[in-house]
Amino acid sequence: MKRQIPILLAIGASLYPVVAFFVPTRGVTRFNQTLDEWMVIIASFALLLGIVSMIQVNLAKVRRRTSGWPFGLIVLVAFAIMAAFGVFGRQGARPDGGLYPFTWVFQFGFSPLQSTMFSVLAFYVASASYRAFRVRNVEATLLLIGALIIMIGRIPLGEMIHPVVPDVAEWIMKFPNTAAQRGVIIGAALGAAAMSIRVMVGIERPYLGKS
Amino acid sequence: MHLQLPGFGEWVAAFLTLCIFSFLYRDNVLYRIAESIFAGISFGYYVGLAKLNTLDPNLFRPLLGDFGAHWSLLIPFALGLLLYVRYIPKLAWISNWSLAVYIGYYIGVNLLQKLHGDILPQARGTMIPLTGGWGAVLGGIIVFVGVVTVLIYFFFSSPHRGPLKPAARLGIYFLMISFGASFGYTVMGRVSLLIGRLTFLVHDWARPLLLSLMGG
Amino acid sequence: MHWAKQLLLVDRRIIFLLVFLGALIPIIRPIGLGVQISPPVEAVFDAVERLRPGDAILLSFDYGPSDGPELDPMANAILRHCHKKGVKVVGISLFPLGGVDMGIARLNELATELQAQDGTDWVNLGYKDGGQAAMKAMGEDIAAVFPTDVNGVAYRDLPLTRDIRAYRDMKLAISLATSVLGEWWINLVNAQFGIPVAVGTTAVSAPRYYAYMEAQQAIGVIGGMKGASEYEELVERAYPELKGLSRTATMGMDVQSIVHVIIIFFILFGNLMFLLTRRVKEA
Amino acid sequence: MRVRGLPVALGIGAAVFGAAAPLPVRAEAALPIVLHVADTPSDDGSSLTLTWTPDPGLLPESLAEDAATEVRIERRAVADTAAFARVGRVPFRDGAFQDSGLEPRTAYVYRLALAAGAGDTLRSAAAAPATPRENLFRTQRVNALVITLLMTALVVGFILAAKRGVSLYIRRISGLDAIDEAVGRATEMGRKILYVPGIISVNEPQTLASLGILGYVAKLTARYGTELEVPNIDPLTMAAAREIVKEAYLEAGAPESFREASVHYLTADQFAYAAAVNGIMVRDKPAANFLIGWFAAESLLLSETGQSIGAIQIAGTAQVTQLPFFVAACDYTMLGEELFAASAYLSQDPLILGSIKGQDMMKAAILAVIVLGAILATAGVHGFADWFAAL
Repeated sequence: MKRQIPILLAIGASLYPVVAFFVPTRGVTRFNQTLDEWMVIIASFALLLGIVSMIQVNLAKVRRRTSGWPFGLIVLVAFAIMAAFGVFGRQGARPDGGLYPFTWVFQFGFSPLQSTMFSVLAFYVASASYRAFRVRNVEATLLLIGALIIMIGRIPLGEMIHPVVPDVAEWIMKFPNTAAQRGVIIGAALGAAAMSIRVMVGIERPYLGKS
Repeated sequence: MHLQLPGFGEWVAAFLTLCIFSFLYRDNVLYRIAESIFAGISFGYYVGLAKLNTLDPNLFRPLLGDFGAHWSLLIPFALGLLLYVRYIPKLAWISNWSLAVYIGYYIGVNLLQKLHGDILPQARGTMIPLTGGWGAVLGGIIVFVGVVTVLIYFFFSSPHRGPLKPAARLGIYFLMISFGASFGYTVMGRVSLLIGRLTFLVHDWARPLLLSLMGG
Repeated sequence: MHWAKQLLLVDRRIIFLLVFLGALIPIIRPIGLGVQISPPVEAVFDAVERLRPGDAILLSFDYGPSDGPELDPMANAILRHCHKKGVKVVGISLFPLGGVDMGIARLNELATELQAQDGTDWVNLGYKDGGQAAMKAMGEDIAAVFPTDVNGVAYRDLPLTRDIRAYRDMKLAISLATSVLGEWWINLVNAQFGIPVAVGTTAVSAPRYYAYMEAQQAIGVIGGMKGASEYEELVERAYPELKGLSRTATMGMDVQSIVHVIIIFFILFGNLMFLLTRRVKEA
Repeated sequence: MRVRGLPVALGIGAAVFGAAAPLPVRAEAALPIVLHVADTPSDDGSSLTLTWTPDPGLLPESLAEDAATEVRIERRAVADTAAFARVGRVPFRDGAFQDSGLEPRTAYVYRLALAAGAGDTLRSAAAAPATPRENLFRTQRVNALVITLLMTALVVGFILAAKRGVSLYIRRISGLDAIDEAVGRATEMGRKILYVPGIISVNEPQTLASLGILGYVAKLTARYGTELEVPNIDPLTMAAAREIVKEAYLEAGAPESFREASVHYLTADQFAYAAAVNGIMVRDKPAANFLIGWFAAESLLLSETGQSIGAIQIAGTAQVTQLPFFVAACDYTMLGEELFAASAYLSQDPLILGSIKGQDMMKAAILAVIVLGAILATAGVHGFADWFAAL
């Protein structure tokens, strides 16, 4: 019983959107709309699922004083403060012009941290360009030539060299790049569809977890 | 324009920005502190976000405001809560029920999104009439040949021998050109982020600080 | 060729310094290089330009702070363009990590810059979980997905959205997207509900959208900071009275050009050394 | 403007029907537009579609040229005798309007109204009453139904065949030859092999595929006695990797040379993990690096350091944004689907094998359809390609 019910639920929940895709009758579309609205709520709970395991991992680290436990403590404290600002406060700008704490911490805490973390990659791309990207075979050579044309074509310098340079870059994007991207999209779509079908017919059961 | 000292917010943002940049020199405790604050805030942000933007307006307020009309919202509410029962060993099997509904729904939606929204239009977009100006014809041939050879490259049911060998070879060349384009664009993207951060450090923090110090 | 080997193994941090200086100088002393317009961006501009006063568009803030430098200028340029056209903007976000805050910031900036009115010129319905579920539900009834706007005002009480029930009541959907969300607007919303879709995306994801655009699944694509600077240029050419408003993307492109030249030099120089040392080994 | 859900057939029908009806005498007050109303196909019975011939000649001269001239749509339910209500406003040139929110099985009457300046309004003759009907199938989505059924049949069919032991051929991925060569070279040089299984846990298919390939590499290192190290960022992946490597040493007949510490945990943070792995590379100078699985931006750091210490590097991922960097910095890169095909080739797992075969057959079908479509399109036949339109 513990296995059959989830399998039936999964097959039912996956088949229904497919049926609603093809059958436009009033009854089917109305429940389809309700199911979509319910899923918005269930997805909200699912979004927070990872937090429980995060708290477990960090609490264990702090309790057992494993190496680097102070950082685990910082994660928990920062989490608690931000969650409290969210659950008990509001978001956006206060009527008197300041920001509610939830939005303030996001704008002056989270935003600079995330942006800077990703901007560091510009340095790594530069150093890798110098030390790692080599024309070691035909494939890498084609790749680097394509990259150089695009990089030159996409900045004003390209046009200064010759007005046709930006057009060559655009041509590469419009034809060869489109062809390859299309092949990858079709391949990836088939892979994802195959995975969906395996779950829909009950061959694969990712929802059963370790039990 | 009256430049006063950078506000408290700018100071916090600048400090955290420099902590992350310090990783470029080498991994250090300041970076790890900033990294932990980042992890903590992002988890806390999800909690506030879900509550303020979805759970309140779509679930709690309708249920508390007009229960009669919205009692059916108890079903998604129950399914959502059941997800958390997996952390109680004895009852973990019940949480698989709501996980099955959640995963099943998105599997069904994803199947048609890929077949109907990706494969059909992309296949149709490749059935290009090789007519019209030589530019369009050349472009059409390149797209057609490119898609066909890339699909052949990712074909695993027969060895790349006979006519398939040059076709697969041509397919990999198309892939490499598009990877080159992605490489170029990625470099552009990463550099834009760096520009964003340095512009903030210079214009929103360093300049007001220096000018107001010099201004006395 | 010993010195060539040595040069190749220079410490990574020296390269970091070069990039840092290359970026810093044009930020302090902008150069002001020209902007060249590309067809995909012009296609989006024309789509908005064809709209008539009173038409409504859906603008989805599907990106976070780490995509700000590329997508914020896009949002500003599109919002200014819509405001000048008298086009109503319905703002939403389906991206969890900061989408709603990016929306709040951009719309507030429009309000201060051009005195656009919250509730009549634009409305911000905030963030909603569910991704594809929310996208599908908005096909029939937006109010069911967004019962209130980001400030808690009921959907029914917003003057702007009174006669907007679903996608068919809007002329265009523009998604400013960083992740796969942009593709969902195409292979789910456009494919199943027919509303024309344009995507403003980060440079990293731009190449993928050419395949969708060429198959007429998207009407146009604005790619990265370069695309943003092009849209800024198009809006300023069409509406000269907007001159003087911040054009962060166009200013950013100066720096982009310098750092690109540095990286192009690194690739060429690194490979030159590589070819020289390899020939020496073979000789 | 293509009206949502208006199939080509209806459009043709309206044109033919319009010509047959007798044109009314050109009355000054009445708008001489002939309006046709029919049930909107493939809907839940709450919508009717209005069509008219957008011939400017039918309009008063003053408005004929102006392309933006708009007509108002007026509706009245046949049952209630109240006046016509205004339900929409559309450019005349569109030639169509889709009214929705109607009650099924209720007859409605429509007419067009045009503000002709100086306050007076011209109205067309009311069209024949029409009733919206609930349809059982979205006819324009038959193409999606065909592709869904075909794909399901192929995938399920091949999986069941594989489970029944039918041998399914998959070509040996050239990436595996590159792995053999890399392990061989590392053994000659007597130096270590480093295997990084990606930075995400085991619920990601690419991590599972990587662990399959790790088993293959571990069997080789067990047989040749080469040292293997597997640094991890995720505890679950580490536990699975340790099991796989232990079993590989067992199968290769060298259980005693398996060292528990060779598969170890470093840290959970993305960039700190990359920095730590770089430290191992610079210190121990492994002869071969394997970077196979789900990677994000740290792929750059790993492949760069690996290249700078002269290691032979094999990479493999389905993360399209990271592939350009792996191709430029590594000696061999398995692209996207090749990663799954390689693990299917090695494991011969019926589930993965059957799926890949099913996908392959669909790829062959799509290839054939594209070639046929292009030929027909060039020959001027567009019906075939239009059948694939996503409506």
